[in-house]
Amino acid sequence: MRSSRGTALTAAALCVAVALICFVSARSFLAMRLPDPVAPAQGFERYNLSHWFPALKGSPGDSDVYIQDSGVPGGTVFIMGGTHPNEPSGYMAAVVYLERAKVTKGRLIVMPFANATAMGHNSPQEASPQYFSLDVDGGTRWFRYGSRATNPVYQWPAPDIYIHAQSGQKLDGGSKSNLNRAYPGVPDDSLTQQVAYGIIQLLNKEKVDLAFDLHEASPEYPVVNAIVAHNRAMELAAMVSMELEMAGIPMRLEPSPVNFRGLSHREWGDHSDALAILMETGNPSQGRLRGKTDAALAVTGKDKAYLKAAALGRLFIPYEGDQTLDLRTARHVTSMKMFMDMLGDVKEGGDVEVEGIPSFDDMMERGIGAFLSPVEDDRFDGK
Amino acid sequence: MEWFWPEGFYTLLMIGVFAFAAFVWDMPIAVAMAMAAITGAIAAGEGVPLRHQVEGEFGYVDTILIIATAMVFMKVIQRTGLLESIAAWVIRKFRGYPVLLSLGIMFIIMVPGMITGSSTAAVLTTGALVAPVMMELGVPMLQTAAAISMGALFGMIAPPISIPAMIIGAGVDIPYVGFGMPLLICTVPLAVICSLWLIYPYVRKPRDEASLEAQLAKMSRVPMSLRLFLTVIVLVVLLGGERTLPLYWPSLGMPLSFLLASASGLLSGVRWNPIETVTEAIDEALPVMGILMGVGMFIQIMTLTGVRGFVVVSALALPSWTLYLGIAISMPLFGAVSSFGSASVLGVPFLMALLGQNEIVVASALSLVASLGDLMPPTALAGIFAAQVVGEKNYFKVLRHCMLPALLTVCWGIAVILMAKPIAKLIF
Amino acid sequence: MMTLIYRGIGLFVAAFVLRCMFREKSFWKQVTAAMVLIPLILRILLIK
Amino acid sequence: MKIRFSAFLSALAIASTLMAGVSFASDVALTSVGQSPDAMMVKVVLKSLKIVPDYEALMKAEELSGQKVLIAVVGGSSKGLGAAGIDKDQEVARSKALLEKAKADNMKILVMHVGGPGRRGALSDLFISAAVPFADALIIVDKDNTDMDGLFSKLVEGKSIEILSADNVRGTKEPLESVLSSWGVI
Repeated sequence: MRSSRGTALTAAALCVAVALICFVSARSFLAMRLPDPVAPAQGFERYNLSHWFPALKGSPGDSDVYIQDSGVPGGTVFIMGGTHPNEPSGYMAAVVYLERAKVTKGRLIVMPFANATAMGHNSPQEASPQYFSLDVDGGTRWFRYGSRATNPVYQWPAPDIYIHAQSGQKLDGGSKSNLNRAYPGVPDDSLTQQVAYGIIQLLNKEKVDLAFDLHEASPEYPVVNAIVAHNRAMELAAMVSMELEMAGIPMRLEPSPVNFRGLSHREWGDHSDALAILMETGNPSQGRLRGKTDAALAVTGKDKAYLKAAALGRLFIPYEGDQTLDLRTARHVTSMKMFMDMLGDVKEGGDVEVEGIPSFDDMMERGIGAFLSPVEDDRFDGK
Repeated sequence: MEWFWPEGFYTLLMIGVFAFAAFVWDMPIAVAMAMAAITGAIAAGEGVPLRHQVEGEFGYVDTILIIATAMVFMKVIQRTGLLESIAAWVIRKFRGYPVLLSLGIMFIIMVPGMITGSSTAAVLTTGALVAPVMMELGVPMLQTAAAISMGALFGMIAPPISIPAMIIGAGVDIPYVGFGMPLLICTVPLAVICSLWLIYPYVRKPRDEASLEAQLAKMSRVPMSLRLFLTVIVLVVLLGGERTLPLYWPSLGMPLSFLLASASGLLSGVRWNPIETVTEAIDEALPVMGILMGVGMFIQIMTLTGVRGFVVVSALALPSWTLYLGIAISMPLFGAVSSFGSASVLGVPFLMALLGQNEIVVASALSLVASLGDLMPPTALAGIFAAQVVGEKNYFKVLRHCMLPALLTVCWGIAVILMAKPIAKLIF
Repeated sequence: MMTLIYRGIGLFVAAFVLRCMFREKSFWKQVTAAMVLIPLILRILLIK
Repeated sequence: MKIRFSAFLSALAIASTLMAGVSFASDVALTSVGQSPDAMMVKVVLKSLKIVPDYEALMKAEELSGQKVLIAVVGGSSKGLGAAGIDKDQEVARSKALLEKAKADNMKILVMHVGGPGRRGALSDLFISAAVPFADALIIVDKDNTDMDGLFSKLVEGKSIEILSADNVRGTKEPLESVLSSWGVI
């Protein structure tokens, strides 16, 4: 082997090989930037984030926002998924509301894929699947499984150190492309900071009363199956946490730390009138202990490495062999419904009534796919 | 057995193919890693997952730009004659104070690592700068390389910038704040001991002054001038400005700073050929750049096939009394793939296993242990470059001299973890 | 702006990697250079 | 006479309303010992009993001003301590000072642990050991599992205190109501 000689000819041949590999992999990478089609329920109107922050117009971060106004005076609730597109139950819960909700009092704003460019790529060395699919009535729905970070091609290079503009807090440079470290945002900085800024504008201009940022966390992370509440939202969150406990879907309540800046539950509450809530469910497909990584893991959460880790007492969720996307999404959906039901009790005139949302048991029994509509999806013709 | 199969088998297969390709077929390490990754994927029924292979490489795309541009910078200061002149000047100045000289050399080696968070940067910049000085002072070649490797590791972990500590912190949502003192406690004692161990015994001995002086005169044939120093001054201003005045200084990043500093070498007054210099620099950097690409593929396929989870959970499954043994062994070993990879893949779960201690102190100590990965073949970023800098072809000879300091580093890392609570009480 | 500069740096490095690849006498070392070229090209083109 | 009697009656009505109003606002002081959000849940339960307590997670001894009952909800949360910017020793010191002042003022002290077995462990146990010895009454959620090791029973040994249990936080309404009415604040 050592004797293999290299010549200009072999170099030229390698150039062709490099070109071929680049071409094939580029097709796969670029295809992921096509958005996931959704079927909003009747009454939703589509906007873009640039509606509230025009500088984003035409940029790849100009995420879709849907508003349904019941016409009956009441409060305004904001549901945001897709801060971290490698945490699928967050955006799937937002999509369930988008496709099922019938608002009968107040207004509902849904932003299913908050960090739009993060949806369109995967983080290196995570071996994440690019897509996962769900069975729906009369077909299959495909969703992308993205990355925790904004696509680096839109804010390259990352700085060595990320300094949070408002506090001077230092984080590793990669955190600059983490939307949930970027609030309250900076209008003339990188894309992530601009998106964060746009979201704060939305919360303020739409006078949002209650705002959700939906996440997932690794099962070995201490804040999982949890509600993190801003101090102003604490009483409402305590009421909901007790209700959830009664319903047998416990979500631990955690206060939003004051000294850790840039996170939604902190900065939304500090920079708008919204009661800010962040929720986490347990997602084995993003955890560090996970075994074989594929689309099935994202959907079922079945993993033998986690089973062993659970036996070792390393996990912060009860894990008996799986943690389905149905369960994780149902947790978010049900918790949000309880929040909305009780919002009027703590905020006068803040009532928001939403019908058509499936119950926890329904979602567990029939799967969340049963509550999504079939759509035209030209990304997967024939599949 | 149920736990072992099939991921344990894939693990052995990937390591086996790598070792076979690297040592029997004598392939470049980069190619051996790529082959191991492809074999692992095929065995696990994934075919040749081109998307994953290429995606894995992107984990280090910024790192290879830093390495390439840092190497260009090094070649420029070599070509202009600056390196040798400085070396001669330092020897003349501090010849009479061996302890100070030893500590000073160690500190100089550490500085670039401290400000860039990269051991490679330390080896390639000031490491290369002091290597001829040390050898001229009588430090044997291998000890010189060992001292540079160790200094580079300690520099990488020492504050203000420690990327492994940042990576571990980010994994459990601890902001990179308050790490300064713990990282100093982790690194300073070791740096002092290593300099007194590897450098001092040799610089203390008297030498043939005439021969030394002749050598020094030869080394300093290019007269020291401000123009000659321009490259280093530009680099220090660019990197230093970004670190000390982060709010006002534009964030240029290391690759751009290295290139601008190199370009300023054109104004040094000494004639050198830019095209040939850069080609030579890239040619020397290519093996390491390639290794990082291979490592990227390897980690991605490990993750894809479940090998990563198998390795991590197996390490966590160690009985509690062997947890520390697990840290001491698995983190440096895994660091053979990459010390940053070790910090991320193993550092975070180990920190979680140790929650309840002071997290910042524990994360600092874990990052210290992870840094040893940069000595571990096949990648051995710090070690291989240090060997290259002193002109030693066989890295394993250097590694032998790093063994004891590395062992000491592991012991100190574990000791800091065990004493995390009292240390935290003392400093916070 | 910074992205443009860094694409330039990527191109600069890639060009020299290519030069080294053609001057390299060992085939497997040429392969190493090819492995480095792939991500550089995809990043310069802002594909990945 | 008739007029005077009705005047007396209305005065009485006004006075009692006023007094009721006063007791409404400040008969019960509520604090957290350990800064877990559990105290907030107890506040919600009290609300369902139509009691609005003086709630302050970081209540200091000097802030006690004539309330009749102090409810201390124990449970450690490192996030909560972090959010409050204090460490566990400062929290123990604050809690002890507060509880001692309440004792000295002849207030009744109700200690509650509502987090179940999940709110045990080294950090929480520290606060439990600090607060429970001051208790005139003790309510624990899921007592069988929470007090598995008998920590609570040991801390109240020798005192004539019955440990009241509830299935969950919401379920503490009943024992809470009976304790508070036996102390005359409902």
